[in-house]
Amino acid sequence: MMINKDVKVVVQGITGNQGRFHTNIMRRYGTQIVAGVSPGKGGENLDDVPVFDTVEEAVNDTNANASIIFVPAQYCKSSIFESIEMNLNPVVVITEGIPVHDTMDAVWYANLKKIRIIGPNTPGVIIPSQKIKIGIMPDHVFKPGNIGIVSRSGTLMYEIAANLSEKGLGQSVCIGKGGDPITGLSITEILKFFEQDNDTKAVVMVGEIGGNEEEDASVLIKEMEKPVVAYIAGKNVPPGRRMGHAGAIIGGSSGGGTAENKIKVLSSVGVKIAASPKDVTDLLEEVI
Amino acid sequence: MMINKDVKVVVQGITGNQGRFHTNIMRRYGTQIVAGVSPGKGGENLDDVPVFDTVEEAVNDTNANASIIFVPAQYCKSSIFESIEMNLNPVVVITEGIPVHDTMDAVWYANLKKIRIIGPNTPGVIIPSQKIKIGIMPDHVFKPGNIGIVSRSGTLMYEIAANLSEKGLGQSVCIGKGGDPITGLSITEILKFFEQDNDTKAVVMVGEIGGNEEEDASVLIKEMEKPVVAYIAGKNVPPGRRMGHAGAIIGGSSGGGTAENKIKVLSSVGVKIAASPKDVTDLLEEVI
Amino acid sequence: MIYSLINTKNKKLYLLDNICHYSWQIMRLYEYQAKDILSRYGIKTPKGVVTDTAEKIEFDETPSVVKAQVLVGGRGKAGGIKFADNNGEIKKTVQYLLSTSIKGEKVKKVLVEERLDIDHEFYLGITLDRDKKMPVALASAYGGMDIEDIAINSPQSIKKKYIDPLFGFWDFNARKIVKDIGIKGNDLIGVTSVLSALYTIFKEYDAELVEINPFVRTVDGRFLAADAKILIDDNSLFRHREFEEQVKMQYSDIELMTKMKNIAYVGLDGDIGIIGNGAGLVMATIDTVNLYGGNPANFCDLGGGASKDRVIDAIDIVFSNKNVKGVFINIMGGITRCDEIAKGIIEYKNTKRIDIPFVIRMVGTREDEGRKICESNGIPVISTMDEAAKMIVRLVRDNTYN
Amino acid sequence: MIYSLINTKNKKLYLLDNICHYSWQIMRLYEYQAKDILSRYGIKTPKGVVTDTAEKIEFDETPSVVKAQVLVGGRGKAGGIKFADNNGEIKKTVQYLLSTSIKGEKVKKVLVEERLDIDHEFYLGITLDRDKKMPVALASAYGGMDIEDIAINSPQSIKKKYIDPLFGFWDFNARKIVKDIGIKGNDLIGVTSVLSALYTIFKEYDAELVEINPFVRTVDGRFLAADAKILIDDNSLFRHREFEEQVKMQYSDIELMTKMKNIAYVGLDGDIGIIGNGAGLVMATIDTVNLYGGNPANFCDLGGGASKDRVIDAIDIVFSNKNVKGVFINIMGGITRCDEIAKGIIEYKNTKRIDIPFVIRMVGTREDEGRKICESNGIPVISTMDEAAKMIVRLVRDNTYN
Repeated sequence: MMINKDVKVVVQGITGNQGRFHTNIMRRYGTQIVAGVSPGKGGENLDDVPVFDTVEEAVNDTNANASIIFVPAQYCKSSIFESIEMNLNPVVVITEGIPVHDTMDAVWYANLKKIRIIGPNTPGVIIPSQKIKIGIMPDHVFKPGNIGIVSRSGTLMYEIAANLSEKGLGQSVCIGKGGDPITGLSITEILKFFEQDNDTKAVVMVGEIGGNEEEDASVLIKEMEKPVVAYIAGKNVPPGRRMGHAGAIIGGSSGGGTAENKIKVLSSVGVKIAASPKDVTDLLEEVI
Repeated sequence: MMINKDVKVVVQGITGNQGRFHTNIMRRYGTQIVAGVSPGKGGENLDDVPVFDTVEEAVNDTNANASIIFVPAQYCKSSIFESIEMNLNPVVVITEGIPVHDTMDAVWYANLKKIRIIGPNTPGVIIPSQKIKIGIMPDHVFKPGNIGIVSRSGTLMYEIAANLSEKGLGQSVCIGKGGDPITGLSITEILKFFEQDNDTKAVVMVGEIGGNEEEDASVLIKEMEKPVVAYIAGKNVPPGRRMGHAGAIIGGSSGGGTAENKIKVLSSVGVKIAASPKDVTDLLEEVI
Repeated sequence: MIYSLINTKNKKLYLLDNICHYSWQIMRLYEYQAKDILSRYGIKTPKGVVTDTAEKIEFDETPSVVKAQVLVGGRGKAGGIKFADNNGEIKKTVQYLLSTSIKGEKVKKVLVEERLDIDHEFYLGITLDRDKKMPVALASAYGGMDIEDIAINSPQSIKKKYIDPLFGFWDFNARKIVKDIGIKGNDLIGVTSVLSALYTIFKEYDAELVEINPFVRTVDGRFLAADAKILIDDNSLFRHREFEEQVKMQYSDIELMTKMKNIAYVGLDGDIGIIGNGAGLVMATIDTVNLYGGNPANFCDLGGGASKDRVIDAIDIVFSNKNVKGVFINIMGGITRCDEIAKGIIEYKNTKRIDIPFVIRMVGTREDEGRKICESNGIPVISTMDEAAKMIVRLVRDNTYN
Repeated sequence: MIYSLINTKNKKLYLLDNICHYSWQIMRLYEYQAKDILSRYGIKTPKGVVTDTAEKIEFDETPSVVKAQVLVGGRGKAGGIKFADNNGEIKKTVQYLLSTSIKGEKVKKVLVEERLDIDHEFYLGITLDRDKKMPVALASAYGGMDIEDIAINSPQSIKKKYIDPLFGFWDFNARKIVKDIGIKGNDLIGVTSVLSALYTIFKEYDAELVEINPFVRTVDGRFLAADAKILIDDNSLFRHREFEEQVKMQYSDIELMTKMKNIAYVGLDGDIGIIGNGAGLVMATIDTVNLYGGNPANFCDLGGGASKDRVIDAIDIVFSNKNVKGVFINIMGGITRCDEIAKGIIEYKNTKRIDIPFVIRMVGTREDEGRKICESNGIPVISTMDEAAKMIVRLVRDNTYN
């Protein structure tokens, strides 16, 4: 399983606005938030969650086994390393704007220690049937079911989940891969998980222009038994522009990284391509 | 085995005086020296040994699987890392005067990659029965037999080996631990090897003042089946002085690190203590 | 362009070079700045002076080369590099270049350097392979021309060494690829240390690219960085305060304004303003509007957790494009709260006159509160993206043909 | 002394402090130098000036403390730290200290600092645990006194955090032990960054020890390094050229001479000069001479691969001690070649008059050549250490009672 139902989460950066706000929403949804970490604020209680100065203390006191990070970008590398050192797994990094060198170092250290990083710049992960979310997604648009979603974009994941839920297509697990150019878990790794997950019958991949992860994933998809439906954002964006997400740089002359190329490669391995987010629902109904 | 009889050695720093001199002596003794490395000198031949610019090339061309390093202290850290990266094992570091931070980093990297470093500041290792030496010891004082020697001092190892050989007590494997304050293999690790080595019946430990390795080794010795005889140099050195070897700092008031303390601790676990290098032979004859 | 090297086999080209000047994420240093950094790390560069005026320039290393300091690519072909044989010519050339623009970029500084007697031109660089998530060192014996041209013309000539970021890049790693481009003997040691130094710069400056092209061997056997390029990750600028002012200079006013306000804005050719939260959602909104026959006028991403002030700024920016005939605001609340967005829209509406169609769709965190605020102020809220897209397309078309 | 902290349970004390002044391996910085480094890494130190003359000193932060800059330990108890309440007193105190010696060390510089209004004294340090082969961060709420006294009086107060050198020392690692000594809230963040900075210094300066003691909290809540100590690994000085001159000043003439020549020499109380190759062998030689009733006059290690010139220098140094009544040269050739040693002995013999007994024992690399050189010059070579030790003891005794 990507996340055990006994997951006990520590919130790094709990005393910030976003950290505190989403801690309460996650708890209300059902997630066990057992501790917060905020250097210098140790010993306090924030909305009944004990706050510690270090992750080590939080883990010793509460047996936390996963982490979600809201720490400002400048300090984030250190926070990720701190979680990895304490073997928290997964480490969900919400923060955006982390220097790419910092992310790179953290991802390699996580691989060395066999820890999964989700993000950075991710909405996180949600398992509707278990009422667990480690993330910032609006949970009411997600319903229990057997569709897995992996998305490079947060809001687009919500959009598509909302459409699915409305048509009675609930979700097993939804994972935001993170919008940064370098992230922890790749689309391929997440698809591998879905292929093995007993609760998942079909997968939605939400891609976008830039990078090669969708193309790379086609190698795995070719071997997968479960059907994959994809939506790729950015068909109507002119080449040579970069759209907000650092990940969304699109290619020029040779076609790599463009929506067109991604759609071509994915189609060639049997992926159904949705013309719009709404289309995803119809295509899914065809394949399951 | 500490070293396989098919060991193929690359000499890092082969074009220096010492590197070249000892390459020839090692070959004459019987060691397979298959390559030398000296940046900028690649493509040359030195006394029929091919010289390469990098260890990688040397390994690809010659299947070398161990390394001996004569590189000047300033460049040594890089040379050790180069050998480790190519999985050469063991890496015997002859060079003295390496900054202790460099050695520390190299030792930790070696541990991570499960590579054995012998030294730095070691005479190396010799297996008289196989006519293999990876080191700089005068080989004619060593004879085949079943006594293992581990020594913190190079010349004192030769001294004791010469005494043993003269009395017909040949050696299985002799290993210079290295005189620096931080080294790769510890006395305990080397004793562990001797305890398991079928060719070794008894062990001589040559210690000296400073550090706690001899004391630490007593924990293992207590459990060992093979007899251990020790000589500890520095009984007549006044406290608070440091004698050449960086490792040989001796303790003051509380007795740790002194010859007296080492002898006390070792005696308490059944080690026979020699009064002088010559005494070692007599004590060995008693225990085997 | 450098990214093209990473996967030449698949011909995956990212035209980074074309976009870095106005990109949101990468800051490019001027040649003279890059060379200054290089020489502080022990890499030899030609003797030279940088100036922003022709008045007082005294430079004795003639013959010289006079180079416009601009950030656009293809400077040489565009006339930004000139030769001069004496001090008079230098003055005249500097004056001329300072009065011109290269590909639309005003020349503010000029670098005057000794002209090198070149024996051979190499390429050396370190960049980030985002797909492999690791740095890669690149070297080629075919420097001088654009590296993307090398990648196309003689891809085999480009030697690569991937770098484990935890292990680092050691002299022996560098030596391997320096040797692979034909540098031998004593030169091997010197050039290896140049490539090693590039990696140190790459790490210490949070670079996306550190490149020497051409890296030249002169007729008398010296090795120098004849041109240099450094691209720095904008997100790391808190560690590199010395570039704070400069990064501002590299953006247009509108770009700077949006950047400062954490809004991502890119102008497009159409007439429907698009505002959303999250790059993916905004792109999907553009795609959907297109699907129903509309033409988006821009890409405008509020980012995560936008405040009402950021919403007001975004609407302002979108309206600054006079082609805009309607606006579609599409919000999927997660870290973004719908009530904040609604407050921004209402405040904008209450302070500025909006005489063109406005379609709002919002779902997610505090959706009910947001919807209430909009509706109580007479702005209807649509539930689905498709419905909303269709509506804005219809409204703008109706408006246009009215 | 710091090493005592690492294993207080076993009471393993290394009196590093006592020996570092004349050690072969570790260079100690003066307090003012250490503080200069600290402040360059963002650690606050008291306002102060360093001077080597009382003439022109102007220092306005009165009351002041005036501290002799010496490298011996126990400076405070030995009268090296004085107080002064006004400029006149400062001048007088500086003048006085510059005219004195502390524990035999001439005072060459004096540091004048603002006197701090101290609320509490802590201890912070990073050192090397040679047994565990890793750095260790140390902190205690009982600073000010000698750290070895803390280790004896309240060992539990010393908090330790071992550091994996590949992983490094992160703020969260530092935070843990800073918290353990009772620092909380906002102070926690500031003091954590001080301890992190100490590790950065420790790595960048190849230190064996970086220590702030006392690290004080003033009555008005500031944290400052009131005293500081940095010990640097001599072997790393090629990376720290700025200390090259200074390291020379820290040695006596004979120490410096031997050091420059790669000879390790320590004077002892006896009358038999001992020269050998390898610290272990020389110590064993001393032990063996003792065993047979002799009294060694020194420890003298030629190191590995000695040339004939080094041998000549070593004999010279040993003879510079007028108590020496005989010399025992014990060589086990490995990297050292017996022929080189023999050449040195012969050259010394041929140029200087040797009127006291001389016993040579040599075995190993080029033993036959060495033996031949000696014997052909009338110097017998003994085969075993024991035999040679007995002989030198007998010869010196005979000589003494003749």
